[in-house]
Amino acid sequence: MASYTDKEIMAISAGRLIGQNDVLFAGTGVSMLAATVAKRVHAPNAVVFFETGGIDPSLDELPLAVADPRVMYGSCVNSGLIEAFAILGHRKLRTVAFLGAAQIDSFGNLNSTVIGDYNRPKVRFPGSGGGCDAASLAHDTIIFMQHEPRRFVNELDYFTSPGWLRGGESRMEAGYTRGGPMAVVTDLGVLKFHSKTKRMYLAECYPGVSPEKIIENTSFELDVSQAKETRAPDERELKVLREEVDPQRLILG
Amino acid sequence: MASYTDKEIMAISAGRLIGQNDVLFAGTGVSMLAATVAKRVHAPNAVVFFETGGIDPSLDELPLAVADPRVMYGSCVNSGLIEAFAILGHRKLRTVAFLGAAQIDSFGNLNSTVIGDYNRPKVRFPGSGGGCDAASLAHDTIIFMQHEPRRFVNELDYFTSPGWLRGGESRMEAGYTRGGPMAVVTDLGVLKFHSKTKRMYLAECYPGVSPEKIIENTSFELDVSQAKETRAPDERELKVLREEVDPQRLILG
Amino acid sequence: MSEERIGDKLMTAREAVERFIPDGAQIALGGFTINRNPMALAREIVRQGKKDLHLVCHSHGQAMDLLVGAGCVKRIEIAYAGSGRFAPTSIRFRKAVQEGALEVEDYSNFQMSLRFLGGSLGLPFMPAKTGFETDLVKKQGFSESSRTEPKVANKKMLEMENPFDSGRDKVLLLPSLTPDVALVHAQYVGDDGTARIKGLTFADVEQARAAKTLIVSCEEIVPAEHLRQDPDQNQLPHFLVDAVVKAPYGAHPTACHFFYDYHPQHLWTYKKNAGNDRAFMDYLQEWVFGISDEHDYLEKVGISELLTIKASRITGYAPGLDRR
Amino acid sequence: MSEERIGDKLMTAREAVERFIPDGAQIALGGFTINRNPMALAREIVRQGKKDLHLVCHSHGQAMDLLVGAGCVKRIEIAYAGSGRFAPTSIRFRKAVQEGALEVEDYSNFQMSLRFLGGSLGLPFMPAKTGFETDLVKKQGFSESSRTEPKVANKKMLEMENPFDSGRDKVLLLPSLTPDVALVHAQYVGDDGTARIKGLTFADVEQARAAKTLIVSCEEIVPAEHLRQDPDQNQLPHFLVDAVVKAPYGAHPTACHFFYDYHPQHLWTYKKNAGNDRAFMDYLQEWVFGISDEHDYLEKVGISELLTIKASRITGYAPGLDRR
Repeated sequence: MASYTDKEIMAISAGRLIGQNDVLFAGTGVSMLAATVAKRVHAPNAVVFFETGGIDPSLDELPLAVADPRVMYGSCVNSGLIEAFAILGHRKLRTVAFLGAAQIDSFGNLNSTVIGDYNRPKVRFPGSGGGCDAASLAHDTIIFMQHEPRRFVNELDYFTSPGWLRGGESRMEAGYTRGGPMAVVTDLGVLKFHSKTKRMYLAECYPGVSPEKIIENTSFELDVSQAKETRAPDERELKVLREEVDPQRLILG
Repeated sequence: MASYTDKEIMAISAGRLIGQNDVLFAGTGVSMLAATVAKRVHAPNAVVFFETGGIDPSLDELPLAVADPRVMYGSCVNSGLIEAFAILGHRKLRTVAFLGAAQIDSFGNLNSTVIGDYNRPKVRFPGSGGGCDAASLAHDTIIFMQHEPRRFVNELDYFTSPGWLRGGESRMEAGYTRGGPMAVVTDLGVLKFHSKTKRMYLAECYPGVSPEKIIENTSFELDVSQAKETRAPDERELKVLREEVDPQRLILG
Repeated sequence: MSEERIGDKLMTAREAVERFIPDGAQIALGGFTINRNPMALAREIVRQGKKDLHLVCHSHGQAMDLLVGAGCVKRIEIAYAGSGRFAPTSIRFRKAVQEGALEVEDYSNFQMSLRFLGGSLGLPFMPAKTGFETDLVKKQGFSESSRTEPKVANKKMLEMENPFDSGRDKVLLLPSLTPDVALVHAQYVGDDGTARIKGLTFADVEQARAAKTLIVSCEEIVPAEHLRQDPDQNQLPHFLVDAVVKAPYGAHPTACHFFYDYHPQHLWTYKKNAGNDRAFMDYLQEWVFGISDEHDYLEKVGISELLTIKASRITGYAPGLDRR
Repeated sequence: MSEERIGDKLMTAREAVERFIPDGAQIALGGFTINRNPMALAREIVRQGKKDLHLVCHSHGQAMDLLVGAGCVKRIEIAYAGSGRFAPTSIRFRKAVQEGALEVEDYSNFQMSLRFLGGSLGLPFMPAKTGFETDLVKKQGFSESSRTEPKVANKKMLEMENPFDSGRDKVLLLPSLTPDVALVHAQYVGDDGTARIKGLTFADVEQARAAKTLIVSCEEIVPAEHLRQDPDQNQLPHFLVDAVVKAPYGAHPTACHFFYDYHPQHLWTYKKNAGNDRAFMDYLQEWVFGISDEHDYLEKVGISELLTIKASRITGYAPGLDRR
């Protein structure tokens, strides 16, 4: 059984969640890897596009930011920001957005803005960028997180991007027309959301990771009763990731 | 003294009203002639643009509609409708819009929609098109009319495009941020608007036209006390109009 | 690059209209008065006798007038009905309105463009600063009962104070448009389905993105690689395009920049016949019903006439075309 | 064609900043994180020691962080402060916020883009459907007193029922932005002053059209006739452009599509120095204050380094560039 790093299994697990004709809204870092490997391994007809407007580029070389000129080469359309966000929320498209954040709560709401008081924060992060828009408008979102207690929190320091809000139907009542997180992919496993309560639960543990370990790294109560073991990344998935998607290991490190 | 037709003196009189760095929003027909001759004779730095988005085209051949491909050749920018209307209302531009209409009232409000009842009209006209937008957003408008009593009316059958509304400050109070008609150019003379009351008055009669003739052709009361005689079109203005602007007499007829 | 190929999206005008345009559909017509109207698709809609259509246009010409004249249209939201010098007011439209045979709601061009923009951005309405206190605001063309139908906005437009201004600044709010179908004629479509319009785009891009179904007729289908060498110039990504119809001269008798000019001779012919019902029926029989597809249509127009309107690849129009 | 020639609009970066950027100006920065930032103009603003600037950006990078780091900025409305891998969070921005030395108001990218679009269309606000009940709506960065200043919206944003919907559909209303100055770096400007941006335009076109004063720095000034052979590709008409600054490599160390890539070596150097105040002062002295103009700056970067980031005319970036 091939060996693999955290980032590799995260990118590959997320990639497996992608449908054939999905339109993948890629961010930077691991989410860029996940979108590209998903396309190359699982869903050749999936289209990768970036919030900056680069749609379905060739990705011969890996972009290191959504504004990397590499998102503009071989694309079918180079549009502006506004057109890209219009596509993200377009009612006839199954758009799947990849997001990262500093903190996540039990309903998949995210914080990418500050730790501490907003007006005089202990730590300042970059902010929403297109995160809040993706979380608001995409058909589905997949969230990447390092699985640590300080990141899986009971209460966010700042509520930047909407998951299922307060659970139940609260998202739709708040004014959103669709969307909500489909899964959280971490370095320990994959978590999903209960269809009714919309509370996070453990869906998969990576090989060698126990549900207890995941509970230890989660500040809020976590239902682990349905946890299965993730199928390890296979040769082909790893080969595509390492040789085609990120040969320079710019993101894989 | 050269002879000239109604359309020729209308185009030339309007052309004389144009400032050096004006941005001219041209419509079809006589207004197209006026914008082009103004540029060629009076204001070489003036820029002609069309509501369809063709900006500063070469106009080697005369467009017969604002969507004529001739508005797209040699232009500095070919944009969309929305960008063109944004330029029309742009606060840093002295845009002058040329408009035509079926009816005009004493405050320069226009009707280009129907004669009779809107829901079952005796006569249906094309409608606002960009007329209402130009009358709402341009820095100034110049209106072309055939001078007849059924066109210069006390009350419009339908109020399509805003002039000075009910006179005085009523235009600004209604929500408009600038603009209002500067002049009405007809086949008999040129009319302007009183700076305070904003009511139309006779500014110029064409050579050989008496103020009485103009009063006869105007259904509402008209102050003719300040009327002067228009300087007849000179050789150069006519030469440019006939040989350069509309050699095929497509609009001059 | 996705392996996306145009595949089953490529179809005839007949199939596209059959599959995607039911009676009563709300349709946005691309183009503007005498330029880049989706005429081949409009002719096919007439041939199939579609009924009760709800057209939404800014400034429209030939395609709109043909559909109204052939009795396909029940209701229209429009800013300007005309074809420049060839029809100061669209002839069949004017007749239908004066005979009370057509529900009409008037807006301005900027208002209609903003309504399409709002629909393309997923926004329920758009603010506007044009038309305060005019009859565009005060008078209603649609009946109260039409206002209850799904694709008809429950209010024509509203006026509102600007909440970000302490003074008396006002705005109008316009309901966004999300048409069932948008018909766009483009110069090029890649063999992955991506479309490139050359010359003025009018509001075609907003209409196309606002629509549920997008049908693109085009002059040429070219290798996607060619269009991807300059993606800045492509406006409609393949995953938004539902059907592609190859239709050279598909905008005739309106113009298509860099391909052909508008056709004065045909536009005058149309004007001559559209004036009375009998003559117009003959026109429809001769140029629409009596013709099975676009090839017959072009045979009928004739190569010599088509050559007179052949556009220069440099100017984009037919230099020296006799337009009297 | 107007006889309009660029004439007195063509000037040095020094003159453009002196004439058009007073202390306290509200400035929209073109570009996005590590792409097409108006760096030459930003360096000149720092050199002239401008103060109390009010920046409005969606996702910004080098130019924003340089201006904040040099103490030019009092207040910023922003969606994302970072430079991709080279600065997950912009370093001087982060320091200034954590030290309470900068007023910050957070929005999302789509919200800021819509605010620029509203300003470019002459609309007082724009609706949005992103961020309901988040802290972007509920928490305020600007003080009540700042909210009374002319260029600061009196409210951050508002929530409102959608009047065109019978149900409980809601929208947020965002105040439009009409910046005093927009700084845009474009590949080409014609000798009539018209600008053409190649590659992604981000929100530069909306920012440029929303602004009162538009300063365009560019890689090349080309004959207007060349740009007018394909006007579809030109975004900014000459009468909207107030000043043109010829600035080859004017976006360095960020990328400029088809001209040069982002410069990893310089971005890592910036990251190394920006971490502490002393080192950052040295960086400013070495790369901004100690340099009189852009030619000295490029001499200092050095031709061999510039060659490593030379972009291919085909791909638009530097193939095989070592970006670790």
